[in-house]
Amino acid sequence: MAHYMRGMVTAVRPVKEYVRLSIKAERIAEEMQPGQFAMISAGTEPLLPRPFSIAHVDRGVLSFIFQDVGRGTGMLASLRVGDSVRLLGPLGKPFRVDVGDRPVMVAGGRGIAPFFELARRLSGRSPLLFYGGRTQAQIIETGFFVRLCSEIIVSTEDGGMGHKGFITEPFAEYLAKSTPPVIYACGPHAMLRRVAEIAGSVPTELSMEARMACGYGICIGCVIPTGREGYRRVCLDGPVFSGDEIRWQDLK
Amino acid sequence: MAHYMRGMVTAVRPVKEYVRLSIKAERIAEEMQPGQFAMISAGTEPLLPRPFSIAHVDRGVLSFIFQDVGRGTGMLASLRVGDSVRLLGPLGKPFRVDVGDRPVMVAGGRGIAPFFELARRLSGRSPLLFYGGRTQAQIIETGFFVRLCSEIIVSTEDGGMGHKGFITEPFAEYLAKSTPPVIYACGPHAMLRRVAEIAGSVPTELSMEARMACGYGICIGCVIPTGREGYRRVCLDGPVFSGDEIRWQDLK
Amino acid sequence: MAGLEVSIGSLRLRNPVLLASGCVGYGEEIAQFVDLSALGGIVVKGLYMSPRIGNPPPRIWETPSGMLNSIGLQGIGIHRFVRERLPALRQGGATVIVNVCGETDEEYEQVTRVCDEADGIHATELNISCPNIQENGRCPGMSQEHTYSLISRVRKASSKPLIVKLSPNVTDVAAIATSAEQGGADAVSLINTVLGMSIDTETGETRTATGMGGLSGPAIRPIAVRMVYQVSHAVRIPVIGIGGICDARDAIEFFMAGASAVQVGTANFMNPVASMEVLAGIKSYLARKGKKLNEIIGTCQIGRVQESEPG
Amino acid sequence: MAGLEVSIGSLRLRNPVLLASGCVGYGEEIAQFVDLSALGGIVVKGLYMSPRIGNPPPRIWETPSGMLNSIGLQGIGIHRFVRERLPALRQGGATVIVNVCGETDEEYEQVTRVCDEADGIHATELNISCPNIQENGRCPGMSQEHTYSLISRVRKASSKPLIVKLSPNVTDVAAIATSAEQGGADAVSLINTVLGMSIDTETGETRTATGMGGLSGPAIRPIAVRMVYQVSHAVRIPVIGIGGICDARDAIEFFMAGASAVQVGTANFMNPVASMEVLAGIKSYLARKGKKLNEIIGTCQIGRVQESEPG
Ligand SMILES: Cc1cc2nc3c(=O)[nH]c(=O)nc-3n(C[C@H](O)[C@H](O)[C@H](O)COP(=O)(O)OP(=O)(O)OC[C@H]3O[C@@H](n4cnc5c(N)ncnc54)[C@H](O)[C@@H]3O)c2cc1C
Ligand SMILES: Cc1cc2nc3c(=O)[nH]c(=O)nc-3n(C[C@H](O)[C@H](O)[C@H](O)COP(=O)(O)OP(=O)(O)OC[C@H]3O[C@@H](n4cnc5c(N)ncnc54)[C@H](O)[C@@H]3O)c2cc1C
Ligand SMILES: Cc1cc2nc3c(=O)[nH]c(=O)nc-3n(C[C@H](O)[C@H](O)[C@H](O)COP(=O)(O)O)c2cc1C
Ligand SMILES: Cc1cc2nc3c(=O)[nH]c(=O)nc-3n(C[C@H](O)[C@H](O)[C@H](O)COP(=O)(O)O)c2cc1C
Ligand code: FES
Ligand code: FES
Repeated sequence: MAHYMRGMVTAVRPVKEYVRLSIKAERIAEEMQPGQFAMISAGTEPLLPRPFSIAHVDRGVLSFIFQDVGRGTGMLASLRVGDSVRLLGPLGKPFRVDVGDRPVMVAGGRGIAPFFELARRLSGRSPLLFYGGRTQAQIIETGFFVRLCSEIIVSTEDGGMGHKGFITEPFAEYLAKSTPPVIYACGPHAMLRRVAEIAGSVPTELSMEARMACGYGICIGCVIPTGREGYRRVCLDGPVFSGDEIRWQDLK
Repeated sequence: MAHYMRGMVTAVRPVKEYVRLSIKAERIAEEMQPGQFAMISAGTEPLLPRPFSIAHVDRGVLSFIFQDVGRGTGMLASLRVGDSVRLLGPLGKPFRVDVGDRPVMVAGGRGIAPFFELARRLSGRSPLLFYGGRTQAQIIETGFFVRLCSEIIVSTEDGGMGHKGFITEPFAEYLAKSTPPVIYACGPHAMLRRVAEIAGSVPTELSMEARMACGYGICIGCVIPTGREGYRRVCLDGPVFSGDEIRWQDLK
Repeated sequence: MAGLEVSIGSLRLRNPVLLASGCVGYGEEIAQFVDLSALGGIVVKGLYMSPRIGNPPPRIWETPSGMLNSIGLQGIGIHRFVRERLPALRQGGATVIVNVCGETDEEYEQVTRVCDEADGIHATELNISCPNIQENGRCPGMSQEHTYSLISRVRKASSKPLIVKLSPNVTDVAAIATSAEQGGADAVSLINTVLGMSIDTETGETRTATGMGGLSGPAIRPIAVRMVYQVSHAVRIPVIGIGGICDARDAIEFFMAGASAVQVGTANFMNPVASMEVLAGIKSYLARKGKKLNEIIGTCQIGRVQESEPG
Repeated sequence: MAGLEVSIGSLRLRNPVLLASGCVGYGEEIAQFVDLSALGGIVVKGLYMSPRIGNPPPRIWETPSGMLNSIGLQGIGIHRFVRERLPALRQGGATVIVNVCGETDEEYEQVTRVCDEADGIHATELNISCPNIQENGRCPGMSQEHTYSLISRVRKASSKPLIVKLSPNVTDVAAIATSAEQGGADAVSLINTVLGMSIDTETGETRTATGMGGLSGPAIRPIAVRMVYQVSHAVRIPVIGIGGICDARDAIEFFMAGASAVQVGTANFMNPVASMEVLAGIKSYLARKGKKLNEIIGTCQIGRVQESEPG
């Protein structure tokens, strides 16, 4: 059940290329499950709230990790401690967590966000994390994951940190030898598509993005093409989809 | 000559019912004359800048005294030190200052703003200040004026401070006995109209208000009805008008 | 609540605040936040006879104080709606209005007939104004003749109250409203979205996949208020105001312009409880002013026309 | 600057950025901030034969991302303009376009004749679209027939380039544009303001004294881009895009939609150097993309129509 409420900003700080924003919002924090997101508005401009994965939950405080790419994120980046924002959440279908051992998480850039809480829930199952970025500035400290994951593989396109190249390369190598119970992925659509291809018959749980207006299912604006049911809403039917549901060729 | 520039907020603080906002903007500060105003924008929302009398000028810093009455003033009230705003100024026709002794200033509420600098320029001439508000919360400390003015007469409608009633009452009493070289006034239109009536043949310099879009003469949106030339622009042909120019009966 | 009821033909709405079509789906999701039985009604997303897949994404783009959408009337079709979604709405005590679509006049009539027969549908709102469905954004609501003939035809197919939803993309909205009235409409609602377009200057692609989209939200409110004013001076049937309503003050603007009721659309995306806030705000406004709703309808005063330029 | 010139009939504009009528008076005040000779041109405030007092205040009201105005074409008349204001504009090296108004077709013709004879006026822009001047906001630009007959008549009165400024308050702007083209226009410019209204809910008074006003600013940009797209697909003459342009990206949207030039209006109120910023931004955009202006005009791509709903 989603809550529409005010939350108070408790911290805003730059984390490499991103901003980490923490907001006190107890009711949402209590009910949130990994993979879910919240819609955040900081004022009347921009008009529409913006969707962000809930990265961390700690004593009633939600943390988000986001990239400042435009008006809405710019507005959020300029918030200060004590400011009040409007939140709607938790929203969307979470990741399945009733899975076997050594599940794999693949994160691209800001796609790392939902894996903080997911890793915590999966920690008994020795998850692996594949984490890629364009440059090292896109790779957040992985200290948090070290105690929760059995392996962490990092890559950057320019080789500034970890493997040089796309994260899907070491991921493909790993998959050639192992069969995880499930593959979670969050990142750019091109990466997700590649993950789905590489996964073959291994179940995938892919966190998709789309421009959203409402975030809770009423505008049908955020659809992606799926095989079974045509256009489906990322906000309500997702954001987590199985890779084989998606008609990748029709996805922009 | 008006400048369009950025200025940095150096102070924001409540002053009774008002907010005092100080902005570093040297070029405007250097050229400003009493009675002039500036257009201020704090962001993209609201769309249009808002006009405010320049109250104080001190070492390159402009100070404004304003009432938070809506979106634009609300936005300005929430500024913080270090924020950057856009300014256009100094704008408009200033008060005449080449006048004889014991000129009179009549201020209503936030209409006190332009009289700080004016009093400074007139200080050799022993000006008088009539200053009225609805309640004492609308009467800013008059310490500043004490050293510059020969007399200060305060009134509040509820009698909480000074004379009980409208400021035009003690002003009318004074005028029955004395003939100042000029009467300056700034405040609500009803007050200005009454001042003009009481003034009779004494010259008046009335600072008028109108909703503005541009503030520098290009939209013809801010007009008031005048006798001689029909509709005239408050921003460029004013804000200071002589009382006998205005067609009060057509003024809303 | 005394003094808030509004009549649309034979239908008596509890109060003048409705949810606008396309902005609340079939009501399920918003029912988490809003007690539908406390509102004047819900107008569900536009329905054809058959299911429709809608337009490809991207479907939405935010514009200054507004948004463009090209949802394209994705929907489950009137029959599935009646079977699968109407029961929950009935159970929730909602006053249900179906937004009726058609590719042809016949289809409008067919959908209306189904509504007429279904218990729990209280009225229909004929969407003669959706800019997404026909070439170059054209729709029946762009012509007086087509509006009149379509409404006359549909009118015969239904004994339930018939609302006609007008397009703003016309030269003379009051004339179209008059045609709708003459055709037998019990009320008109306006405005639907304004046709718009936006382009990504990096790629040259339009921001919605179909090129044009419908503009909604606060940006269009002044247009909507103007049209409600014009229409309410041209027709005798009730006018329902729509367009950028976010709070009670916005709604009251529409009442003063001549609307008897309002619909809240895009605001639901920004604030799921917007409609409840609008309703509560109307009540406190009326209490503060000591007035009944019908005492403020159409009361706006034009400033001082006597002095103005010709026209 | 190579690659930025634009031809409007026989007139060659230095570059595609003009100042919009009514948003810069007669150019004097903005010349403090902007070098008029560096812009494509200035369209001065609409002029009739005689001076006009304009509408009573209040004349303006801010709306979400826009503003309403009911200035009512206050102006000094074409003769005084030529005598008193044109000399300074000529001296400043500005390309001057006069926005021509008329209460009757004859007056439009008369004003145009005066412009035709005055040195230093480079072109006229026929304001067939001002919503303030005729009953209920109607204007010649609301009818194809009237547009055609008026333009044909005025065309004969002038050998200078003739731009026709279109109203957005119509069902089919492309049809009106076609009539203007057939009547002999060298270019069309669009959009003029969208008719709107706003009401003070405390007093019941309309926010502008005349009731309705013209809506301008970013709020209407998506409407303007859409209309430019429609018109540029319907006519062969150049299209000048207007509506909510605040920065270079906004201008480029219009070029991609099919405009050959743009006018900056309301943005001058927010930022006196907006037009210069637009021009500088266009130059750097073109440099970054390695393109000439005419290589981006009309290049917008509709997403993926093949999959879309009918229409
Ligand atoms: C379920 C979900 C979870 C998300 N989680 C995160 C997160 O944890 N961290 C993070 O940094 N971002 C996340 N995003 C993306 C984030 O919502 C967008 O970056 C943000 O909405 C952009 O807003 P803006 O106003 O700053 O950008 P705008 O000014 O609106 O646009 C800037 C650019 O971003 C693109 N854009 C706009 N909205 C979206 C969108 N919803 N998705 C993708 N691109 C968009 C635009 O096309 C444009 O090119 C998530 C998106 C979704 C749908
Ligand atoms: C030359 C000039 C100098 C001014 N100096 C000062 C000053 O020193 N201190 C101060 O507090 N105010 C001053 N004002 C008034 C100030 O500009 C308005 O209060 C402000 O623009 C309101 O903006 P807003 O967005 O907060 O209000 P809005 O949300 O726009 O409106 C709130 C209310 O204020 C009214 N209003 C809006 N604009 C104006 C306006 N320009 N004039 C009068 N009423 C308006 C509206 O009708 C509405 O009722 C001055 C105005 C002018 C023209
Ligand atoms: C995403 C979206 C979908 C819409 N779908 C419909 C629809 O199916 N039928 C209809 O008549 N109007 C539809 N509309 C128009 C709205 O009902 C309303 O008339 C318009 O958006 C203006 O109101 P608003 O500004 O409050 O949203 C839709 C609007 C939006 C934003
Ligand atoms: C205050 C004001 C006055 C205007 N006066 C005129 C006019 O005299 N003639 C005309 O053709 N258009 C006039 N317009 C319309 C503008 O030229 C322009 O077409 C419209 O405002 C849309 O552009 P914008 O959003 O950039 O302002 C006026 C607009 C405003 C805001
Ligand atoms: S964002 Fe509105 S349905 Fe998903
Ligand atoms: S505010 Fe534009 S002319 Fe005065």
